[in-house]
Amino acid sequence: MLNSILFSTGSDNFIEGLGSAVSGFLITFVVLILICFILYLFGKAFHKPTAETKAEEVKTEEIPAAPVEQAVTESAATDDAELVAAITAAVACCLGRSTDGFVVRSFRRIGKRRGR
Amino acid sequence: MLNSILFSTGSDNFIEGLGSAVSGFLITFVVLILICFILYLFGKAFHKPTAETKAEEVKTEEIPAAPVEQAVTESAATDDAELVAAITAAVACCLGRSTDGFVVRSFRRIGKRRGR
Amino acid sequence: MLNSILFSTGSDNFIEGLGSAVSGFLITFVVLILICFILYLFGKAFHKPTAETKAEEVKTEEIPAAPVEQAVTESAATDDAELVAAITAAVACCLGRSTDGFVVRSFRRIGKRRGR
Amino acid sequence: MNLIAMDFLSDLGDVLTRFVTESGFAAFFTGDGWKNLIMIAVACVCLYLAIGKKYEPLLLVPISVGMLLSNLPLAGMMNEVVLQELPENATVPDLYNIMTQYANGEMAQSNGLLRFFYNLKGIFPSLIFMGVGAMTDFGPLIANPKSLLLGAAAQLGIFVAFLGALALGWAFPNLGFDLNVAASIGIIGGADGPTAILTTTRLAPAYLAPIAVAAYSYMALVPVIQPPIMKALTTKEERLVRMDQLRPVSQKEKILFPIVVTILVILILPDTAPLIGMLMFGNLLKECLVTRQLADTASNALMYIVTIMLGTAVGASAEAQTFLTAQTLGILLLGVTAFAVSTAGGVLLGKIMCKLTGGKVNPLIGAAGVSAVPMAARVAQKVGSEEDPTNFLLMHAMGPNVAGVIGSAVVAGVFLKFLGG
Amino acid sequence: MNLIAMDFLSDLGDVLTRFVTESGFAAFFTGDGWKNLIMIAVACVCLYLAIGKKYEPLLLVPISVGMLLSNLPLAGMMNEVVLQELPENATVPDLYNIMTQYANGEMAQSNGLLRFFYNLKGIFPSLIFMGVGAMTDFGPLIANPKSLLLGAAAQLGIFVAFLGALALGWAFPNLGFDLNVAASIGIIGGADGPTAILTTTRLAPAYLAPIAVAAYSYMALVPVIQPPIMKALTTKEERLVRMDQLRPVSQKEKILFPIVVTILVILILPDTAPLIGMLMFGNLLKECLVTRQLADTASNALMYIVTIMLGTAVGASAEAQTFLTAQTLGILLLGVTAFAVSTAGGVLLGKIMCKLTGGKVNPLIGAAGVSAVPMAARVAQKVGSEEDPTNFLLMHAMGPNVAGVIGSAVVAGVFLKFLGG
Amino acid sequence: MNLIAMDFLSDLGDVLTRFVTESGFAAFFTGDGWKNLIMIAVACVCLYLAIGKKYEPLLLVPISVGMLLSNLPLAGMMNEVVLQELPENATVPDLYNIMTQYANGEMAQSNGLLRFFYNLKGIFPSLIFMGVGAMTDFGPLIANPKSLLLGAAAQLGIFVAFLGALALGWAFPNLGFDLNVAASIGIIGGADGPTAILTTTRLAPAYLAPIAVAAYSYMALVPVIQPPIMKALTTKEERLVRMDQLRPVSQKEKILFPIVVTILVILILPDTAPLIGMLMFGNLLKECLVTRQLADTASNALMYIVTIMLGTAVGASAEAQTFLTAQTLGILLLGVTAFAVSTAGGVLLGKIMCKLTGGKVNPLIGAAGVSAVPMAARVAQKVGSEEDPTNFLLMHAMGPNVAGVIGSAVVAGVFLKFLGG
Ligand code: NA
Ligand code: NA
Ligand code: NA
Repeated sequence: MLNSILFSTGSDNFIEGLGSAVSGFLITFVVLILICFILYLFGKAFHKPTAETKAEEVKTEEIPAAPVEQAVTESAATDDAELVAAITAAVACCLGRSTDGFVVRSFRRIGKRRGR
Repeated sequence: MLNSILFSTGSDNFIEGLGSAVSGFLITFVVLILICFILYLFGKAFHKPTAETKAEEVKTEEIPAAPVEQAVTESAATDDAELVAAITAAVACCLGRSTDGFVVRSFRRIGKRRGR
Repeated sequence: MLNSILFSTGSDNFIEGLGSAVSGFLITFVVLILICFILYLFGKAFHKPTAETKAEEVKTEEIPAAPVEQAVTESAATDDAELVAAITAAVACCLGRSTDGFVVRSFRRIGKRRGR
Repeated sequence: MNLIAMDFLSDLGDVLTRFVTESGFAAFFTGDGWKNLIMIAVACVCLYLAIGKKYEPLLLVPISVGMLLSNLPLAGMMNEVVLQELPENATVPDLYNIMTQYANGEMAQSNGLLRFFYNLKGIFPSLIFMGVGAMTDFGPLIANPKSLLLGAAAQLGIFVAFLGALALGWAFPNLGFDLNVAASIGIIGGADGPTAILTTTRLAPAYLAPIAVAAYSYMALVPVIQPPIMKALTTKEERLVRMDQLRPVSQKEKILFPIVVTILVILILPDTAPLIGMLMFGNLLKECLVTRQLADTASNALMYIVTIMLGTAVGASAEAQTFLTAQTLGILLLGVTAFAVSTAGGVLLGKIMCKLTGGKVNPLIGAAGVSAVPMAARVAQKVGSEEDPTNFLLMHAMGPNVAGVIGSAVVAGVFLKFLGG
Repeated sequence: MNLIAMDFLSDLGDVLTRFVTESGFAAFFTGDGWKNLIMIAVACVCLYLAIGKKYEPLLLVPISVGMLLSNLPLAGMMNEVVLQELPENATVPDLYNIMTQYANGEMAQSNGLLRFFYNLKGIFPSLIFMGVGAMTDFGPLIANPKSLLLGAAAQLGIFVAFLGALALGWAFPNLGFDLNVAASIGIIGGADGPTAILTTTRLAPAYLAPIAVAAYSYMALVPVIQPPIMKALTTKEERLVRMDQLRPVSQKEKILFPIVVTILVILILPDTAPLIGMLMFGNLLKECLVTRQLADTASNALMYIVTIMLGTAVGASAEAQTFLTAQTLGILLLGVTAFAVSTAGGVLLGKIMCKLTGGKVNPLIGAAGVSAVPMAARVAQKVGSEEDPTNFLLMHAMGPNVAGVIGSAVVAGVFLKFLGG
Repeated sequence: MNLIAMDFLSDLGDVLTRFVTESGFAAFFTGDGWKNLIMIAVACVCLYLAIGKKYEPLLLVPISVGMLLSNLPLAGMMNEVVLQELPENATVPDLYNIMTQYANGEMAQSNGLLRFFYNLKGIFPSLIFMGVGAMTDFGPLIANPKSLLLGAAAQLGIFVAFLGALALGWAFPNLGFDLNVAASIGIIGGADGPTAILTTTRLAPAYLAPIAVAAYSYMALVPVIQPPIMKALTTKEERLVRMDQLRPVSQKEKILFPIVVTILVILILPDTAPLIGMLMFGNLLKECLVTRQLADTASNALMYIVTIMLGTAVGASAEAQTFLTAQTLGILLLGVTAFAVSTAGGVLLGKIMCKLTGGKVNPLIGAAGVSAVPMAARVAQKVGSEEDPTNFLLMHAMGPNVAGVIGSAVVAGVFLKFLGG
């Protein structure tokens, strides 16, 4: 009886599935860790300015304008999430309430993204 | 001769067609009357507030804002026809002329609807 | 040797191609000259008013409004090129510089047309 | 080298000769080529009507251009797909290979662009109806359900033209107006382009072009065809009738309406599904307020893409041999009859309703039941305001107007059911 | 003439009889027709969830309408293409002729509209993913690569539900939950519609409708399903953790990111190409800043056209015989399990990361790793702000959130590879 | 239970082994796999040109991504449709069954997404040309018909490159540059993407990718390639020529123009129909002013959807075995020659016209005859303003510029006619 259960198609499937699941989860982690690793390289390659060098640059190259501009472009062109967060934060701060209620208005705007 | 005309394919078609036409017209009426009937039920189910109850509601629930909002949404979001009618009416009233000439401008806007 | 080169497929192709190229170029000219000819007829048929008649019309029919309107429609509805040329010209005149630098901004706008 | 020069010159000569003998001009003088010349003229007339006279240009411009392109000899815009030739004594594996090539698009080059569109004609009317639904406000109909009776009465012309076509077919058997063709002709009276095209596609595809041209032309002529009939059938008093203001319609009703109509109508007449189902789907996308992007797309990008493709495909199907015939004349004649009778049907029921309600219904709004949204409703408004400029019938006429769309879709479903489309 | 009158009356009678016996109502009473009635009710419930409860309406409205239309008896919206009948003793040339007719669209009329869409279901998820990519900002992920670990951990539910389905299949062999079906069920836990649909299309198309409905419904239920799990698994201190501000991300990085991810992930898992490749293509169109028009079209007109077609097609595939079964119950049960376990997976790894970084990671953002962009990130923000209204986790949660999209596409690739989709 | 554990571990091992050996990385080391690696590099270079250098990004970004995706090993984005296998001793009914399955989309899953697009490549250039027409203003050409001569002269490079390709094919028979390939290469000199793609699709589809890449790259390089040639061939006096203001053009002329050109050109050269017909159709939609919505859709949503699909399909057709060859070098070389000679052709006829009109034509506008709208016209403006900043040639150069589009479409028609495309 046990035999017939254990060696049915169902059990075969389960055992094979267990292998697939474990290795699949591993592979998923491997792939995402690889991307993670590459993004760390990105950070090193493209984001050298530390707090000190930045401070220096401010004096010499007037760089600070750039980040501001970039931030504006980002929030405007792509994801309103930052904007929403900022606004929500500001409003919530003022009123000392949960941000729950305020999200409604921004909801519709971001809602578009869910449209898959 | 008469026979050959009457019992040609043409006459057969015509007789069959007569049956189809009469029953088709009947069916069309039946279907649209059914929808009509359902819409009367709609009216009863969703449009209970009579003039009196409305007047009461105004005092208690501040409902009147809702209809206004709804009207705005409707005219804006859907069919400009109401708006056009209203504008045409207003302009025509002022000038005391036929509305014929004024329709032209609104024409283009509504014209879109004909684009099938 | 020469023979084998001359009478290879390559040479056959080249000779046939020469015929195609010469006649093709001729045909291209013929077709475009025909269109050119038709456009001259267009000019005669639709653009009768010469400078003098125009001057007269100005006084009698108040036509000048039409060309202005048309120019506006054209530049707005279709190709911004005219507008760009005008603006570029104006700006360049004022500053007495090459128009090179100014084109950049309009570039993006017209750039759309290249999107094939 | 002389030889090469001679070769070159002879090649050049050949090429130029081919150029002349294989041009479209030459084709006009071989066989039935002259008929194409007439068709080109017809296309130009249609273009003039569409652009100069503004007859439903959104459809008539593409239809005319399609007609023009498919009748320019040798242009090949309507070339059919030609499969690789079947070898003699071909075996099953040979054919399997041809199929594989076909499946991988290798024969697609032989396919004319307009043929590609034409082969999709079965799905286009539904997609256009979805877009129409996403632009239609059924509010005035929901507020005034009686409108539906007018929308039904104004389908009378369809059946009269259908019987007229059968009578013509009986009198002149050569016309070949059988039941299917007659139904397709009748549906012109529905004053609804996609409905006419879908019905004709299913029942009598050879008549697609003349029927579509007739349908859209007469739709554009509604302000010309209707007023005399409306005035002839009504008294001045009737035309002066003022109607009560429509009740407000809640969003809930507007959302339920397309769902209920879909279920009810398709259960009764399953063949209406491609029309009613998609019309109401589009309307639901609009009214439910949470799928605004889909409604926008359905009534803009998608509908206009389909309009371009369907229009050119319908026009391209206008072959001289089916278009330049007595049938086309018959179709034009029966089409205008259908419009006139439908108008009369609507107005007459309007008169009856006026009597029954004790003068609460202006019979002019019955004429709007022919569809042709929103043109017919505007005609009702205009004819009414000619008697009394302060009488605004537009919104009251929108009810029968949109009911007419449902009405003709129902008639199309009836025809498809009876005639097994 | 009596004869004619009799003919007419008998025709009329026939016609009206046909009308009644061939209506959809009659069909409910023959064979399994009553099941359609239940399916119509299910469709209406789904419509209510989509419109009344705003559960992912952009997909659920089309799915519901598709389900409704395909279950209205005899509507024929899902009719298959029927080739011309093969004559008896047909020869190869006979079949060649049938093929030619097919290639020229002559059988297209028999094709239901929704079947037409359904046959294209293989390409739609990729096109939607392109549009999603053109709307997604990977900036928060690039700024905080650790997010990817959370995006991986939150796929745990997929594998647990996969094993759960296999266990159910083992316990109840009649369910027929084999490896392919189990994988399709598991992928619901990816909280990503197009990924679920693509995987199911390839592995278990018969379950397309219940799996899509479950996936989108649970995505809409994220604000209900996740918070209790998030609170149960975290301490108040953890929920109060404030995270460092994200570093600015340059445009160059944003451009390189999709290119690098495309190459790397597809090299490792070629089967992810239709998802990852198109997601990153769409994102590149957006981020490269010189193809704004293409990004706009991909994320608007094209995506919504595809959404309408895919939605209705998926809904239309819901046949009573596969939908009204114990399997659907199992799918719904396993789907919610998958969501819950995925949430737990993300939160638990978040806790570990919180420990390892000495309290620099708020474990709540792990829950956002389930995808469901941007709903899950907003849930993380909300649960966090319930403890401390001045703690803004939204941008930090967007990292795991978009990582979850990549994560579930990777899992889909793994399943397609292992199970040979 | 030991047995189960062993089973599990062995399964796990198998799975991980498969994962490594079946990854794309492994494929680089088998057979010609390394060529894919080079193609990936080529795709990245193209992406750099498109994004970093802004070389026609609307086309080059999709082309590059298509090239990338189709060369990532095993990604299968270009997989062909595989019909169900033919059984041994298959009969006609067996094949009929396979056909039925195909017709109902059951094999569609085996179809790669980019293959799906690729199979439609025959209709895309026409659709893009319709959009281009809907954006083009032929006003400057109508006002100055002489422009057409310049538009004709600037096709010289096409024929020179065509002969150059044949000469190369004669010298190096291994290149396989026959008449069809030579014509496709020559058409690069038309400086018109859709024309080049349509011609190549019909005559030499294997060379689609290198020819499209060359055509769009050189179009982007117009501001680099043309000025030296323009300056070398003209004197300072010629470059200083000021031209009379263009006459105003009435809307009537703008409406008649596309109709007349359609009829005339397609009658003379029927093979130009898919290009000239659709270009002029698009233009008519724009100029007739009553089909604004159709013109908008044709030049926005529809054109960009098609651009995405055509671009990726063209890029995906870049297989290592045809791309990484001496032919591609030859194509690039002949392409730039074609551009240069076309520029010279335009300028030289400009000089002749300058002489004949007594200095009323600035020869610089002849260079704009190569098409590459509106880039080449802007180059003419720029080179002219370098001599005299107050001399505005832009509108005068737009005439030859749009004439060049017609010119190269005519040449394409000539090639298709002569070579039987
Ligand atoms: Na009607
Ligand atoms: Na996920
Ligand atoms: Na050119």
